[in-house]
Amino acid sequence: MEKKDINEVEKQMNLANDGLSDKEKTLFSDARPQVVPPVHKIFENFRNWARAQSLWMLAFGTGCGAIELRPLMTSRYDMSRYGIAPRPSPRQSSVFIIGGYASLKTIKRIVRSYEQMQGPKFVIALGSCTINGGMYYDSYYTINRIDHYIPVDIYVTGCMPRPESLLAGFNKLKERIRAGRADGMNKYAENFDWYKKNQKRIIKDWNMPDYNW
Amino acid sequence: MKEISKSKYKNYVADRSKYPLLKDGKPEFDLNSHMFTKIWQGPQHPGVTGNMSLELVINGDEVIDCKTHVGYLHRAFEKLMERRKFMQCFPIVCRICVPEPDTNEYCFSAGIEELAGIDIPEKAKWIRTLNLEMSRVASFLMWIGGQAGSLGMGIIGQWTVTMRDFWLDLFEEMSGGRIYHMYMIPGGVRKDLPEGFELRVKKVIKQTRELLVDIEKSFLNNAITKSRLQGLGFIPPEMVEEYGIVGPTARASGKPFDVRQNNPYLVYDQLVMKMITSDVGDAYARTLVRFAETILSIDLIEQIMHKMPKTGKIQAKIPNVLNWKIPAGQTYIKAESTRGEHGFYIITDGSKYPRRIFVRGASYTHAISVLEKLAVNISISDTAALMVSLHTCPPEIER
Amino acid sequence: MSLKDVLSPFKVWERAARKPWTVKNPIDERKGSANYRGFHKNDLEKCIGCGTCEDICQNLAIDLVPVENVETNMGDSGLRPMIDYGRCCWCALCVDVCPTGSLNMSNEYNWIEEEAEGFRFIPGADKKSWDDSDKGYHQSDDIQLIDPARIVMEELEAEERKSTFVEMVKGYSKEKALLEAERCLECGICVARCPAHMDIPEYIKAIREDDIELAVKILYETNPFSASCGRICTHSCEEVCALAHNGEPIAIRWLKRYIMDQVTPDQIKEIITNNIQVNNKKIAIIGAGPGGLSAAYYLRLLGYEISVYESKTKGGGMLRYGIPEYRLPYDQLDKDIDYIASLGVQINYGKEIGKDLSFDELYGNFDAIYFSIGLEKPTSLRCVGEDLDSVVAGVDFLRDITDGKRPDIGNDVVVIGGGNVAMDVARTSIRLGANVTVLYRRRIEDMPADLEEITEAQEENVIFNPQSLQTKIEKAKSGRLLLQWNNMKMVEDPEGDRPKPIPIEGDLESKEFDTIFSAIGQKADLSFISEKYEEKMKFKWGKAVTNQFGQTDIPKVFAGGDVKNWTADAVSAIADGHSAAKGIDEFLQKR
Amino acid sequence: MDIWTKIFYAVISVVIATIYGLALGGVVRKIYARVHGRYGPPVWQPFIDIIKTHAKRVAVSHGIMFYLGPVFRFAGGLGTYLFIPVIFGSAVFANFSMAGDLLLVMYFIFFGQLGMALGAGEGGHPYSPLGIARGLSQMTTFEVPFALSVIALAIQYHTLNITAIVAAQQGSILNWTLFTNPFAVVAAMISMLGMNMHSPFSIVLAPQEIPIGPPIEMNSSFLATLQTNRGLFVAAKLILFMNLYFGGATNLVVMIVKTFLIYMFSVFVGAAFPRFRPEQAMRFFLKWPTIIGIISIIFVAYL
Amino acid sequence: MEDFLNRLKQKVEIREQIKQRDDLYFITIKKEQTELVLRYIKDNEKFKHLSFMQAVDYLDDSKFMLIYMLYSFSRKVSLGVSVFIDRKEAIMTSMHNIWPHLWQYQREIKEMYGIDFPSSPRVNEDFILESWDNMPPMRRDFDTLKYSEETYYQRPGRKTNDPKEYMRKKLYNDFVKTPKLRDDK
Repeated sequence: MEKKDINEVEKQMNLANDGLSDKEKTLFSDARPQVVPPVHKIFENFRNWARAQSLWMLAFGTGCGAIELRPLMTSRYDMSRYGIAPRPSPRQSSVFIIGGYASLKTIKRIVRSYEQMQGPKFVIALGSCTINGGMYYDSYYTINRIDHYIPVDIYVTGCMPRPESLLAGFNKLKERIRAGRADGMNKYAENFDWYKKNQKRIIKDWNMPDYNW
Repeated sequence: MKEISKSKYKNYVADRSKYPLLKDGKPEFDLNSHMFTKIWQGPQHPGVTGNMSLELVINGDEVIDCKTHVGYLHRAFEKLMERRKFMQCFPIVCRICVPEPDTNEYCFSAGIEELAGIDIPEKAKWIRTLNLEMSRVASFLMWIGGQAGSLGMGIIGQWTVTMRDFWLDLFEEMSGGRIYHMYMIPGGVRKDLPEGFELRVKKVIKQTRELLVDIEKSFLNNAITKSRLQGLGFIPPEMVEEYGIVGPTARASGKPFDVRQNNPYLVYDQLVMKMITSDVGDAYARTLVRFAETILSIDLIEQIMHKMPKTGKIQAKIPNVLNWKIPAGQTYIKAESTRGEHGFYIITDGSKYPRRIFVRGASYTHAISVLEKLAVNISISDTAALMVSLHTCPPEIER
Repeated sequence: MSLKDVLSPFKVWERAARKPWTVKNPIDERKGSANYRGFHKNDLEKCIGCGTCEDICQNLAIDLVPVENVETNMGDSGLRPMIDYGRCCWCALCVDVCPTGSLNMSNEYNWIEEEAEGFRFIPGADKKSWDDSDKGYHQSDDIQLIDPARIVMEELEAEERKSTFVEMVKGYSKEKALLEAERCLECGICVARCPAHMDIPEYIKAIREDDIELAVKILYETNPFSASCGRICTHSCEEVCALAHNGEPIAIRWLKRYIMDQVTPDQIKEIITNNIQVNNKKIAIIGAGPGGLSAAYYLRLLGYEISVYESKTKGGGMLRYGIPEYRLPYDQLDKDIDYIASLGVQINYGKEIGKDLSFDELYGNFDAIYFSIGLEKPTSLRCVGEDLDSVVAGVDFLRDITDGKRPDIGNDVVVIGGGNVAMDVARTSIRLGANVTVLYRRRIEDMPADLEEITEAQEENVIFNPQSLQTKIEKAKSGRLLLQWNNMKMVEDPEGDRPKPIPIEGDLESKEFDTIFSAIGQKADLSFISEKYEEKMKFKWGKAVTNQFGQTDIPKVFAGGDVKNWTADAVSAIADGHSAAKGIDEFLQKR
Repeated sequence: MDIWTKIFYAVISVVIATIYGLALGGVVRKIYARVHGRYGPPVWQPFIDIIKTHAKRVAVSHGIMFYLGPVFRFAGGLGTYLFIPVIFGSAVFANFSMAGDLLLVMYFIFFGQLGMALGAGEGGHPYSPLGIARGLSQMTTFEVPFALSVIALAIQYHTLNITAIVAAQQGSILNWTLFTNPFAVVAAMISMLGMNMHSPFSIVLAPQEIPIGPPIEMNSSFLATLQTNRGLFVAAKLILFMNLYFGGATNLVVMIVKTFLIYMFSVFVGAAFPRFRPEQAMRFFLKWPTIIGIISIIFVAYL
Repeated sequence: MEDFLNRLKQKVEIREQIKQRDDLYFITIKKEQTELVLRYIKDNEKFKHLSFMQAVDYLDDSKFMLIYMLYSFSRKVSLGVSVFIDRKEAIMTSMHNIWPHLWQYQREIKEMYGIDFPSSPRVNEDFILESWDNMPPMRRDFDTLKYSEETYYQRPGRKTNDPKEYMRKKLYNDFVKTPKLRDDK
C-alpha cells in the first residue's frame, strides 16, 4: 500500500517526455519545475532590488517588436542606463520580451527558451497581438493570447509600441519586481499542467522534453 | 575594388577530397562519424537577421552544409488579405517587411489603383517617391549597422540605428507612425507634408552625410573589415539571373538591375540618378554598393524636395471604401526596395475582396537558395556576415 | 590593406568627444508628433453610434456598446465604440472613415498594464489623460474614404417642366443607382426614423448586388406603396443618415424608386408569391388611401376578407387627389393599388360611408372596421371675403386637376399658405400657365413644405411673398379679386420657441388676382361616423385618439393615417396601416 | 612576516583588486558608451549584475565538471593575482611574490582557461566546444609573443621574480622596460589585446556567431563566479603588465592610473575594429607579434 | 514584344493573351507545353529572370492557376505565363531544372496548396509551416477564422451591438413583425 503511493507520487513528480526517443530520454531531465519560495523578507527585498536594477533580456526577436528594441538598445534611448542589457543566452537572461505575435513555429521556441531561463524570470508582452491576437486574430498560424502559454508580467500595448513605451514597460516591471509581485516562475510551476496542456494543444509535434529546466 | 585578384577566391573553394561524396551539389554526411557537428543558428540567436534559423553542418570551423529554415514569422498575410476588403488590406501590407514597410504600401496601393483605374494626383506621386527614398535610407542605415555588428563592430550599429531614429522622427511627423507608416493609401497619400518639413529633412540629411563620412573612414576603410568581407560570398555574374538575384546584390556582381531605372515608376523618370554597380561580386563589393546607394538615396531626396510641387491635391477620388469593388483583372507591381525587386501580384475577381495577393520579396531567394549555396565552405564565423551582406529580411520570405 | 586602413578606423574616437545623442528622459521628453496616431478619443456629443468604425476595422477591435448618459434617439443609436487595444493596429482608418468626425486620435502612446484585461475602453466615456489633448491624428479634408456627395438626380429643366405634367424627376439609371447605393454605410440608423421602419440598408445592399427581386421583397415586407413612396415620401430617413453629418445623405427615396422602376406589375406578382390562408372573418376599411390599402394588404396576407369603401372613383386617396401628376404619375400609383387588389382585396369605389352606406351597417356586418381617411376639409382663411367665388380651396383644385378638369384660373393667382399643398397648388397653377404668388405669414425658411419643393417652385418662377398675412379679399372693379395683406415682422420668442410673426401696423399692400387659393391647412371630415359612435370615440384637435395599434375606444374600430397622425404623410399612414393590421389581427384572434 | 598576517593582507588585496577590476569594467563600459554616442550604464552596474546573478533562485548544473569549471576559472584568476606584487614596497599588496613567480603567473593565466574549458564542455551546448576550440587555440597563439616577451625580460633582468623586475625599473622613467626594451613591450601589448578579448580578438565570445561562446550554459552562481573572476583577472593581468613593462607602482594611485591607461590601450584599439576570424587572429599573432618578440630577445641578448 | 508573342504563337497554343501595361503581359498556355514554353522563352527570348512562381485557387472552377512571372532585362518587360491545372489531380511537372531557385516556390506551393511537384528537391519537407495537420491553408475552402477560433484562445468579454437591432429594441420593439418575404440565408 505504501509502496504504491510512492509510485504515484513519482509518477506525478516526473514527466513522461513522451516526445523524445529512448536514446534522448536519458539526455534530458524528467523533473518538474518546483516552486521556490522567497527567502526572508529583508534579504528578498535586497535581492529584488538587485534584480530590478539589472535586467538582462533575452535577445530573441520573436516578432516585429524586435525592431523597436534596436533603437532602445542604441544611443538615442540607451537602455543600458537603466541596467537593461541584451543577453544572447537564455540561461543568463531574466527578461523575455515577446515582440508581438507569436507564430506556431515560434511559440515552440518561446516555450523552450522561456523554460531554459533561470528563475526568477519576467516576461514583457509587446503589442496588441500578444493581448488578444491583434491584427492577426484570424490567422491560422499565430496564437492569440500569450498568457495561456507562459505567464506574463507586463503588457505594453501599441503596434508597435514605441521605445518609450517599452521603457515605461520596463519601469513598471521594475516596480513590480521590487514589490515582489513578479513571480511568473512560481506561477508557471504551480500551474504547470495547465500551461503544458495549452502548449501541447497547439504544438502538434511535441518532440522536445516536457520541461527544459 | 578592382585590386582584388580573382586568385584570392581560391582560398574559399575548399579542398573537397576530405569530405564525403557530393549528391545534387550537397555533401552527404554522417553525423555519427564524429567528423561533423550539426549546429543551429537561430531563431534565438543574435547573429541571425530577424527570426529565422540556419541549420549548419560543420567540420571544424568550416560549414559543410547549410539549410535555411523560415516560417517563424509566418502570419498568413496572403490568406488574411483574401478575407479583407481592399481598404482593410491597407494596414496589413506594411507589416510584411518591418524595416522597410513603405515599399509594400506603394506596391499594394499602385496595384489597386491600376486595377481600379485610378490616376493619383501629381503631388501624391512626389510624396510617395519621397517616402520610398526616405525608407530606403532608413533601411540602409540599419543594414550598415547590421553588417558592422555581424563582424563585431557594434559602434557602427549604435550610430546608424540612432541616425535611423532621426529619420523615423521625420516619418512620424509625415505619417503619424514611427515604424508602420500606413501612409500611402490607395488613391494617394494620407496627409500633406507638414509645415517646415523640408528644413527638418535638410537637417537630418546633413547629420546623416556627416555620419556616413565617419562610417566610411572607420568601417569601410578598415583593414579588418576588408580582410573579413573581401572574397566572402562571391556571386559570379552568371549566377545572378539563374538564381533570381536582384537589387544591390545583383548590381554588386556587375548586373545593372534596378527597377527604378529599368521600369521607372512614380516620378523616378524625372530624377537624375546613376546606376551604381561593381564588378567584384563579393560581400565587400555589396557593402560598397549599398553604401553608395544610401548616398544616392539622400541625393534623390534632395532632388525631390527641390522639384516637388508645393501645392496640389494628394488623393484621387475613390469610391466608398466599405463597398469598394474592383473589376476582375490581374497585375504585377514591382518596386525597388533596399533588397531589390519587391513586387505585389494581385488578382481581383470583381468582388469586394481580392482573390489573391502574392508578395514577392527579394529575400525569398537571397535568404534560401542563394544563402544555402554561398554558405557552404565558409567559416562558421562568417555566416552572420554573409547573411547580412545578402540583406535578408525574414518577414518578407514567409509573409 | 594599407597603413591607412589601420589608422583611419581610429576616427571612431572622435565621437567620444561630442555630445551624446541620448535623450535624457525619453518618456517625458518625447511626446508623439502633432500628427501621431496615438490612443483614441471620441466626442460623445458628436458621435451617433453608426458603427462605421466597426465596419472598417479589419481587426474587429471595435465593439458598439451602450453608454451611460447617452440616450438612444432617432438620429443616434445610443451606442458608442469600445476599442480593444488587444486588437487595434493604430491604422486610423476608423478616424478617416468616421462620418461625423467625432472619432480622433491623440498623440499619447504609453499604456502599460499588468493584467491583459485592462486594454478595453470606451473613448470619451472612460476618462483618460489624453482626452483633452488637441494633438494627434485627426480627420482631414485632404482624403475622403466615403464620398460625401450624392449622385445627381436628373430632372427636367425648369423651363421644360413648367408647361407639362410629365414627371419631372427622371429616376436613376442602373449605373447611377449602383454608384449611389455604393455610398451607403449600412449603419441602419435610418431604419428607426422611417415611420414604416423599412429595412433600408438591406434593400440598398440588394441594389448594390443588383438583386432587384430581393430588393422588391424587402420593400413589400414593410411598405406596399413603394412605387409611390419612392417618389413622394417625405424621406425623414435621409435627415438622420450618417452621411448627412458631413455631406449629403444617401438618396434613399430615389433608390427605392429605382427598385420599383425596374419591375412591372406582373413581375411584382411573380416575385412576391403569397400563400394566403383564407379565414372567414370580414373587415371593413374606410378609405382607399395608402393607409387603408396597406392595412388591407397586411390583413389580406393574414387571410381576412377585406372590403374597402372609397367615396371617389379611384383609389389612392391623397396620393392621387392631393399630389399632382408631375410628382407622382398615376400609373405608378395604379401599380401599387393593382397589386393589392390582385391579392383578393375587394375595393368598392364610389361608396361613401354615411351617404351610400351607414356606419352602423358596417359596424354590424363586419368583425372590425379600420378607417384611414385623408384630410380634405380646408381650414378657413379667417379673413374678410373668403367665401367669394374665386377663392378656391387648394385641395379642391388639386382634386379637380386629378379628375381631368382644367379649371380656368386666369393669369394671376395667389396661393395662401406655406405647406406642401400650397406648393403643389402653386406649381400646378404654373403648369396651367398662370403667374403665381405665394403668400405666407412667416419667412421662407419657416415654411413647412419640403425644402426641395420650395426650391423647385422658385426655379419654376413662383413668386414668394413671405411675411404677409392676408387681411381682406374683395371684388375689384375689374371683376378680379383684390387681396390685401399686412406685412409682418419676425419677433424673437422669449420662451425660445421659433420666432413669431407680428403684423407691422399700417404696412398694408394689395394686389389684384384672378384666383385665390387657400392652402393653409386641412382637417378630416368626420361626418360619416354616426353620432352614437362618435361620442364614444375620443378626438383631440380633430385627430383620433388610439392606442399604438390604432384601436380606438370602441374595440372594433381602428383608425390610422392622417386622421390620427400629426405628421400626416403617406409613409406614416402606411406604417399605421401596418400596425393596425397587427392590432386588428390580435384583437380578432383574442376574441 | 607571520603567514597569517600575510594571508590576511592577501585577502584584503584580493577584495580590493576585485572591486577595482569590476569598477574598471564599469568605467570602460562608460567610455565605450561615449564612443557610441550615449551615456552608458552606471559604473557600479557590474556589482549589481553580480548580486543579481547570485540571487537567481535556480541553478541548473550539467554535472560535476560544470561546478568545477567556474571554480577552476576563479582559481586561475586568484592564482594569477596572488603571486603578483601589486604595489612595490607595500606589505599589504605584496601578495605571495617569490622567486620564479613569473612562471607561476603565466601558468595560472593558462590554467583558468583550461578549467573553464572543462566545465563549459560539460554544458553540452554545441557552441561551448566551438568557443573553447577557438579560445584555446587563440590563447595558444597569443601566448607565443607574450612568452617571447617574458623570456626577453628574463634575459634582460636575469630574474624570474616580478618583484625583482619591478625593482630593476625603479629610479627613473627611462628604466622602464618600455624604454629599455620597447620590442618586448610591443609584442606583449599586442598579445594583451588577445588576452583581454576585446576586438579584434573577441571571436571567442562573439555573440553574432557563437553567442558568448564557452560560458553559454553558465547561469546563476556559476556565472556570478565567472563575473567576479573577470574583475579579479583583469586587475591581475593589468598589474602584471604594469609591473613587467611600465615600472610597477609605488602607491595605489599610481597603480590605478597606470593600469587604467594600459587597459585603455586595448579599449582604444577594440573600439575601432571589428573582430578577426579565429584563423586570421592566429595567423596574426604568429606573424608580427612573434617576430617582434623574437627581435626583442635578440635585442636584449645580443645588443 | 508583339513579334515575340507572334513567334511564340506559331510554336505553341496561347489560350489567352492580355496586355496589362506596356511592360507587363500575361499569357495562358496549355499545361503540357509549360516546360517547352518556359525553356524556349528563357533560352531564346531572354526572359531569364524568374520573379516568382505562385498558385491561385479557383475553387468555383475546380482549378488551380500556376503563374510563372518572368522578366527580360534586355526588353525590360515582365511576362506572366499562367497554366491551369485540375484541382482534384493537383500535380505539376517540376521546373527546378530551368531555374535553380524554383524549387523553393514549388516547396511552398506544395505546402500551401497541396499541389505536388514530383522530383522537385525537398518538396516534401516542412517549409513555412511546422507540424501542420489540416488541409493546405491557402486553399480557399480553408476557413482561417474558424480554425483560429477553435485552436487559439480568444480573450472573453467582447460583445457588440448592431445599431439597427439595438435601436429597434430601444425605440420600436413593439412595432409589427413584418411578414418575412425573403428567404433566410
